[in-house]
Amino acid sequence: MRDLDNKDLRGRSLLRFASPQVFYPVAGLLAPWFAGIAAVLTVIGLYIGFFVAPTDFQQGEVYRVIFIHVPAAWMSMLVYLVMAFWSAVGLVMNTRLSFMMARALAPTGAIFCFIALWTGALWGKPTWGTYWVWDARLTSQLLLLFLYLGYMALTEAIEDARRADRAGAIIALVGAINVPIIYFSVQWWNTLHQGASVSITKAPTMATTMLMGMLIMAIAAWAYTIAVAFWRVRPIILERERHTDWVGAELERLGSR
Amino acid sequence: MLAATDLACLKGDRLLFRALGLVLDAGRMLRVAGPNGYGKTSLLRILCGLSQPEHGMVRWRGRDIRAVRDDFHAELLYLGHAPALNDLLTPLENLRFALHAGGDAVPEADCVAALERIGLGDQLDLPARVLSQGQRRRVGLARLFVAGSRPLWVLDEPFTALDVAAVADLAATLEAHCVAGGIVVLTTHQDAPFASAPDVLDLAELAC
Amino acid sequence: MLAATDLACLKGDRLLFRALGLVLDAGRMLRVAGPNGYGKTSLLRILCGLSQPEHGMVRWRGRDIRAVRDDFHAELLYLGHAPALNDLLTPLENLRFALHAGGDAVPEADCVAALERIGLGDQLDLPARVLSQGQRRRVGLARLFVAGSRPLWVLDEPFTALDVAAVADLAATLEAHCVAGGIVVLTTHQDAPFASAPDVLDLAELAC
Amino acid sequence: MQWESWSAFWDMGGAAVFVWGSYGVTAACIVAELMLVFRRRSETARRLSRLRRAAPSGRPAPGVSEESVR
Amino acid sequence: MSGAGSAFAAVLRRDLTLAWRGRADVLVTLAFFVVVVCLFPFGVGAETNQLRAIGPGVLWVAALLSTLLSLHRLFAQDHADGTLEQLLLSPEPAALWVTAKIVAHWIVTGLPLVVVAPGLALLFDVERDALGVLTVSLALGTPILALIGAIGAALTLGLRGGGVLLALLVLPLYVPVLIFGAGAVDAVLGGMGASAHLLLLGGGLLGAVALAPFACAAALRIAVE
Amino acid sequence: MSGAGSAFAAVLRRDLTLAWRGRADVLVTLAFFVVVVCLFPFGVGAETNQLRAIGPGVLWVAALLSTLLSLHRLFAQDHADGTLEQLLLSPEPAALWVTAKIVAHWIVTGLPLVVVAPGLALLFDVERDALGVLTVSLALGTPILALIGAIGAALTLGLRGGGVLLALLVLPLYVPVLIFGAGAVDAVLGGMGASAHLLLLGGGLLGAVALAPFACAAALRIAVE
Ligand code: HEM
Ligand SMILES: Nc1ncnc2c1ncn2[C@@H]1O[C@H](COP(=O)(O)OP(=O)(O)OP(=O)(O)O)[C@@H](O)[C@H]1O
Ligand SMILES: Nc1ncnc2c1ncn2[C@@H]1O[C@H](COP(=O)(O)OP(=O)(O)OP(=O)(O)O)[C@@H](O)[C@H]1O
Ligand SMILES: [Mg+2]
Ligand SMILES: [Mg+2]
Repeated sequence: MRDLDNKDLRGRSLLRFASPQVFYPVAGLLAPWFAGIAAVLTVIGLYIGFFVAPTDFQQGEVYRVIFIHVPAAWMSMLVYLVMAFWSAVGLVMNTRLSFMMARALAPTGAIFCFIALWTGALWGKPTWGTYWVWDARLTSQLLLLFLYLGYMALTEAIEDARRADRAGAIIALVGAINVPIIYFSVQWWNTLHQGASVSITKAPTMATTMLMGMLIMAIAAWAYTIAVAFWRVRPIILERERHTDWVGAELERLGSR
Repeated sequence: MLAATDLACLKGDRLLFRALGLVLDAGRMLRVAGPNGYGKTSLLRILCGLSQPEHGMVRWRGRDIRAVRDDFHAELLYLGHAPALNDLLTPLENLRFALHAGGDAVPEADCVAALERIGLGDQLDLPARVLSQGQRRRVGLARLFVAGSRPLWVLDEPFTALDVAAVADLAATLEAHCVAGGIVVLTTHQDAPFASAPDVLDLAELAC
Repeated sequence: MLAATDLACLKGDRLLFRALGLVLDAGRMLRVAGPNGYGKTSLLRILCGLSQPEHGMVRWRGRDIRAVRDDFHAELLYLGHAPALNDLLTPLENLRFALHAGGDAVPEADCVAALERIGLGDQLDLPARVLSQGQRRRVGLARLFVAGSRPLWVLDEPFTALDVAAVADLAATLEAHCVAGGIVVLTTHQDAPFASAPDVLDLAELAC
Repeated sequence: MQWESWSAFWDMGGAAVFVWGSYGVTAACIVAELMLVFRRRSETARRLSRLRRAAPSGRPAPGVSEESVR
Repeated sequence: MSGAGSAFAAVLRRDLTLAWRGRADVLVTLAFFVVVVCLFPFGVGAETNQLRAIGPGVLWVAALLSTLLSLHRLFAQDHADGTLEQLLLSPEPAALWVTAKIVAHWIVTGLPLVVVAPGLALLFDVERDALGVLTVSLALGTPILALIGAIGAALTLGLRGGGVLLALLVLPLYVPVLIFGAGAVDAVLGGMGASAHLLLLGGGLLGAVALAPFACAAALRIAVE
Repeated sequence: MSGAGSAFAAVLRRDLTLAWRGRADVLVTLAFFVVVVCLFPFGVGAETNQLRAIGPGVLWVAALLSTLLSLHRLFAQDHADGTLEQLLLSPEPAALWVTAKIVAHWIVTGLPLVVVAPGLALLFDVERDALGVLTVSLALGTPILALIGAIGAALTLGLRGGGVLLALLVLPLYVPVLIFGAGAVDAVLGGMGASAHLLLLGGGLLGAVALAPFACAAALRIAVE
């Protein structure tokens, strides 16, 4: 069985990276760099957020939650789309690595989703006077969390990895079709009693520093997601390819360290 | 007509077999042998296309079965461990459904004849729930007596729970099918009373 | 010790047997024979007290089993068609549970030994769901190798799905149990390799 | 610089609970995630090496030829 | 061979026979619906105004829950006894007989709800004008629920805790249906006309009919592997 | 023989192991509870005052439904694989291990609900004072639900459509629990103190513990015959 590696993926094309064997070391190499970028940008972003950006004249200091709230919310939506993308690629092209990527991304997406909800709830208390309202945006974020949890619960519940991959891919795609539907339906449902809408406007200079901080934090979140996904996909690859020779060699290398 | 090349089957951490190849032409009967847990059922399911091998390929009339799935299935009859019996339906209804759903439109009279042939004449109107173990198996096997048009039979332990007379009858039927140009792949731990011993593929020899 | 008098079993409209009597003393083995659907399973379940006969009575050590249910069950080991296996638990956990729930406190080591004895040494840590058909049956049969204290074994087709080696081993175990003064009641359609043929109760002769 | 003193910084204009509650939980989530990721990595390596040692390289394929079954 | 459609007809006929044979089943999904609806006043108190306000919503939620509850049986039996395996070995397209199963399921569990819903709405003192829209919205919405739910049922087939895992998977997907369905009734009560909501539900139904059977068939192939 | 109690311990340990093994299960009943609660606002609209009024009732109804939903699995697996037969052939009193099964089931499905309920109540903006009573009422009420439900589960075992037939059987019995449970919270909110309600729930629990296991054991004997 050691000799069951797919020989047909040895070509020089880009598809080469779709081979777990090729991708494994690449991921190991790149992950620390992305982690480093994430760390540096977070420090810069937080510095801007706490020490450069001014106090908001309406909300006071609470608004500083924005520097994690918004990047987390963006990331949570983006990650789901990326997962769905990889799932589709996996189903259509039958590449094992894409399923693995999708599964490696899911927990991070769910965590960002939770962070967005949590920070939003804490932000809501001083600004709206309550932790939760059934506002359209909040609600669709909550449903997104359920989609993530459903995906993870399903893939965990199926023990055979290949089955789990494909089943997860189906639910990720069905969910992705539904995300926009959910978003608009929720908005429609709750336009009448839209909760307090908050404007964060002040002098333009301040808006720019704030925007800067937010964007830098958003990029940091991107880099963090990529790093963690790479780190997480590596053991998954080992697990799946454990019968091949190269994994044997890799395990010996890990063991001797 | 049925050929498998270089099959490998991995279950969890256990590699059941690898580099398994076989070629079966019209008129052959193959008995897959081996102790419990050596992968007979797993092999049969791979041959039917119900599960995917870790490596290798199954061909029917020279074409990959994944590519010609529907055509292949139109020529295949698989009976597994589970009898595919609904407990609320009668044997007759169960058989008729199995045939129609498989795309064979068989007249009612033929279904009744097949069931009577296999010894369920008295149980035609009972719900399958109350049948005895052996009677349940027989309902599934009744398909062998109507689906004459399908050349490839894949049977997982067809003799289980049958009484002595039924075992002999079934063995004769399988041999007749091969004589008529069909192919039979089966597993069994019992010594079935075949007139001429079938080919044997012993998984114990292949085990990794 | 086990005696049945004048048993009758009615299923729906069908009277399977009547006026069935039997007496089994220590050291006897009884094979209940008969074609499919003649009431072997039904008889066994009546003997265990799992279902009630239409007529007649079963006695254990001279007392009606309905009156001394708990004492009777403490001396009885019944293995039916269903293997009493939870798919999520490992064979070891399944066996330990079956023993403890039955009131036998058996040390872990004995359970492991029994499972290794019956050929599941490599499957101790797998969930039962992934076991092969024969391996599933073996988990249930492993109880025979620990519950030495129970004199009465009632086994419904214990040889089903077992490979040839396991069948021979099991047959030897059953005979050893009888030699040690136990009682075995079993059904089977296969020719089991017993050294001395057991008593036979043929339901075909009794059929109404 | 926005803050008169460190205590003012920690007080966040009275919204300390909310701001630090957000940042704290976020940090906790990230730390927990990283810990889980790395633990999973070492566990996988250990488990797989154990498996490989238990079942060293399989016998060479017995090479069932097509004829052996025909 | 009798051409495509033989499997569709065979499955549809069989599933309806089965429902009829296990007659209690039909009554019982319905009964669940009725009981859930009747339970609410006990939970939230029996004030008429409040009940009238929440009436259509409660009916819709109850319809959704009873659809959900009956779903795990859609493929479970066939999976356990090996019928599913046989169906997947049929030469006919899987999406076809999957559709037949869903249609049969809806006829047995969805249709009765649609029929009794107006009656129950009267218990909550919902206005007469809204009853028609309530019925139409349920008639359009419950098939969508069945179609989406079938995907979930196929995905969770044979998994322990499947019944409730199923709930987790499909409930987020059910929310839009619920919003438009209950929204349609509210819109009528608010004097706005429900045609937009109903059109959206109709569109959703078409989309679900077109896509769900394929997703479901793919999921079933995975489940038996 | 290790004396009475061996079966109790064995069953309890096994069922908890099983729950842990199928870990998703524990989370997933909980998830169902959460999802049902969150669904309500979509059905009835998101007006804060209205939600606050129906909040405790909705939580109780949701707890009841998720208990119900998880119940059909209480004996089903053991029945299908023959374990139940073996347990009934055990020389130890059946009521004993039946109790063990119910206790394990409540620990796995009921306890988590009790723990998260206060958090969910916040989504409905329920007042702080009422949270404690809500939790206590659920802690007393959900075991009653499990005990009564177990009888239903045993009675409907192996029947087609059992899951929903079960619902039909036990829901009427659940109504009093629901009334006192939700009533306790309302009483606090109305400033009346909830001790009377809670005492009644406690009495109900004692009664159920004393009687249900025997009924359940008898029903199981019938089911396997
Ligand atoms: C649990 C509560 C909350 C959740 C789930 C939540 C969710 C989200 C999401 C998903 C986004 C990104 C949407 C987009 O870019 O289109 C977002 C952005 C934002 N949220 Fe929240 N939010 C919550 C509470 C709050 C609160 C209380 C405030 C302020 C009072 C707030 C202020 C903002 C702002 C200013 C943005 C950026 C707007 C933009 O980029 O368009 N959020 N939130
Ligand atoms: N996840 C897993 N890890 C290790 N071994 C596994 C796993 N899943 C299945 N197996 C093993 O794979 C084998 C499957 O065998 P299969 O059912 O094909 O056997 P079989 O030859 O049909 O046996 P039987 O004669 O008992 O029916 C069993 O030995 C089983 O223990
Ligand atoms: N309601 C009913 N009406 C008529 N016959 C029935 C009814 N219920 C059961 N039977 C018959 O009773 C018999 C039950 O047989 P039982 O299961 O005891 O047979 P068995 O000897 O164990 O057979 P096998 O060898 O197949 O296991 C079957 O022939 C069945 O058809
Ligand atoms: Mg097998
Ligand atoms: Mg029998």
